[in-house]
Amino acid sequence: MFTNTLFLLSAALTIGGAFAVVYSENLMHACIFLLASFFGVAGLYACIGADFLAATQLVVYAGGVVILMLFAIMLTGGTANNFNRFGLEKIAAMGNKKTYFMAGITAVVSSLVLLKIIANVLRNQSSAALEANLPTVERIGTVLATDHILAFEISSVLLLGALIGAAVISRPRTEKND
Amino acid sequence: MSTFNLDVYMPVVILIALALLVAGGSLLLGGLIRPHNPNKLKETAYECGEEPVGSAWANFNVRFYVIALIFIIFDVESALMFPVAAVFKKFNQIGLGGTLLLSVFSFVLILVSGLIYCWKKGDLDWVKSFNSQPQLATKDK
Amino acid sequence: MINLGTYLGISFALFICGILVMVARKNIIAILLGIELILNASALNFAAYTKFSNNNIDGHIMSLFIIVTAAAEAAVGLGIVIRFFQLRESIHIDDAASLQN
Amino acid sequence: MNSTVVTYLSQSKELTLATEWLTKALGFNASSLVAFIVFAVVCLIVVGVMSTIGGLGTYAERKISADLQMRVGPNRVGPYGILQFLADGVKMILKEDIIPSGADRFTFILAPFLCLIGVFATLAVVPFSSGFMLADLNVGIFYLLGMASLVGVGVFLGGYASNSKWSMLGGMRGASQIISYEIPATITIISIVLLAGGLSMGTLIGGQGGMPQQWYLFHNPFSFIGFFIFFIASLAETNRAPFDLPEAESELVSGYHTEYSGMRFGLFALAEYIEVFVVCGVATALFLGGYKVPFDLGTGSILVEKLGMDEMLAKNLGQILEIGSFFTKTLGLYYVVIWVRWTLPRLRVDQLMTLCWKYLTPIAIFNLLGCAVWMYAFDGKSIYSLLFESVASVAGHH
Repeated sequence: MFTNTLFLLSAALTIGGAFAVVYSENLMHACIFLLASFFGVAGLYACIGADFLAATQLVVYAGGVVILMLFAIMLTGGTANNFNRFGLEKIAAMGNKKTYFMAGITAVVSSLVLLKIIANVLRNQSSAALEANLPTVERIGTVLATDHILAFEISSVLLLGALIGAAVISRPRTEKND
Repeated sequence: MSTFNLDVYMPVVILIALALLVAGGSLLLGGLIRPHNPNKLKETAYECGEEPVGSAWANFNVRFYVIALIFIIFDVESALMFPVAAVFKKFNQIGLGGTLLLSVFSFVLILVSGLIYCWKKGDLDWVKSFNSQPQLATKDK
Repeated sequence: MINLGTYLGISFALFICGILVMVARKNIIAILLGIELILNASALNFAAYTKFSNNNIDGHIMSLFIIVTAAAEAAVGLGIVIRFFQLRESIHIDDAASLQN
Repeated sequence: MNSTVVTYLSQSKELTLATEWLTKALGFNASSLVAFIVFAVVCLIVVGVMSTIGGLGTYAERKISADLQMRVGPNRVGPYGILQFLADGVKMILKEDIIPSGADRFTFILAPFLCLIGVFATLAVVPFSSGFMLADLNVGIFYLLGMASLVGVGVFLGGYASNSKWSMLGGMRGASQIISYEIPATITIISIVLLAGGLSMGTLIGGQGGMPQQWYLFHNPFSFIGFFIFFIASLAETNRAPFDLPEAESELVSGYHTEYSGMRFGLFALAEYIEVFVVCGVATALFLGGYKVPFDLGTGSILVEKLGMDEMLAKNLGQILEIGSFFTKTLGLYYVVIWVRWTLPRLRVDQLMTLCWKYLTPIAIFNLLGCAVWMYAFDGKSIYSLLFESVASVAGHH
């Protein structure tokens, strides 16, 4: 009963947020709707007992990626002679009829492909009762520390590369006379 | 291993609903009884009595982004570290603590090298010119 | 109500929204928002298959690494956007057509 | 099964009877419904108590600051002015609500809601006592971090939406400060998770005891330093002095809530004061033994054995003792937070970032590695038990 309510709320938040991202004309608002969508996905994770993933979704997306995006929007907002590129006035580059037409075609084509796959999956869906939820943190930790230890270590190299790369790219150029 | 019921998430949903209720309720209640007579001057942004010039939504310094960048990398690192840290005690008890300690060490040290790189390159300095000219104030004497 | 079909349907909707945002928008940051949606859809699929097919924890690990990769991707992507903006004073995707500056 | 307030109450006969009666009356299994009702009532109580504590926090802040500055402080409303916060609340509700014409209305309205949701949702895992805990989630402390990061988004959006230069600067500074100081706090929490071997609040507190030498604060030298790092970082995360740069009156007027008036400002303030309490509670749970009471008085087993008391009554008494223990420690920390505000001058913004990234984060990482090595080298024993053992073995030899 409660699980269904939680699932419905999360699903509504997820899909509603995603649609709002599509239709929002304001980049800042799109970012806020994206936050709502991430929240809903966290709820969906919680519904299938993936509690650690739900918390990770909150920590990494709601706390990290969204803030990063908000900062990036503020940093690319406007130039000295062109204020208000985002915000109350419509942002300059949010797309036009032609791009929406193209997007619609792409969406229809990819959804046809995907629906075919999903239909195949659903035809063979087992209707067995769901197993009870087990705590995931310990299992994830055990697997991360044994079977997937290489992936664990390599992810730190990936993060190191991302940190150094992004820091080098976005670092303001120092003046030559400094 | 013990299973858990999804009912444990009830308080979370109830508390979020209560937060919306408290905030919305107090605003609605206030809306019924508080005065509402706005004028043009009241609705301008506060700039110490001056008329605001331009919009506040201008460009910001890149250093904010670099800070957020280092933050998100360490945030993700912590997300990966939490489950490993949670099983460390168990692994230690069955005698596998050494290998886990080694992997945790290498994981953290690889990331720390990134922090050291940013430190050396001056990304962690808020004001870069501060260090280059510290004697300005004392030169006058 | 909670079964593989609804989860696949939700992640399908998320994916299509991401595709729409990615193709329709001309703003680089908005395109990155779309990519985040698509990555979320894929991570959700992995977690759903874990629950509904074999309860093997590997699916969660996969989702975890998708989240990690998405965060790193967002960091680097937004860094490139900021650099691009410093050079061109624009975040319009059509201004990024040529590789040389 | 995770221990929640419902599992605690279901030990008593009344709740079981009520559940059975409801199941018969309604024709379906009512245990979930009963759990929902209990949770709703307890959530209402917790939110009510927390709002009162938040309100009393403003009063305590003014009274203590007045004491520190040899003033009288609020003394008109009620005895010793203790009803001042009610007067303030009424005033906030009655104030005119102004939304600047240049503001982004949607975001402007949403920002205080986000702050309040983030803070209220963290209350779900605050461990008031072993029984009176709303939900002992398996990912307790990690969930708390995730929810608390919503406050940063709220602060940023509040600053952005006002379209005022002061607010924008305050919001940018506030968000970057909150996210920066999250890192040393998180890494310190990881080092405590290493010691405890779990993420849920029950596990984190279960590894400690009632006596100070059993606390994680005195477990080893690294966790001792970790406590201070965590405390400093949480001060900064809640925008308290000496880290209240986002709302530095002397430079930024009032920071991100410059344009907020009336109840909208009140919501920001309420969220901030409750967050201070939550952060103090988490520091208590992680380092100061949480709700633990010395000599296992919390379980009530001693009372049953020695005095022959009724089991449920003894348990309830133990719960009350535990709640008292938790609130004593937390409010003590709360007092220190206010004390620090009137003792230390505000930092400069570059000093703030230097403190976070060049001092606290490296020390926190060092602490994490140190804790891991300690766990490996001494089998997770605390420094006290090691000393005790060595003294005992020396005494045994002679």
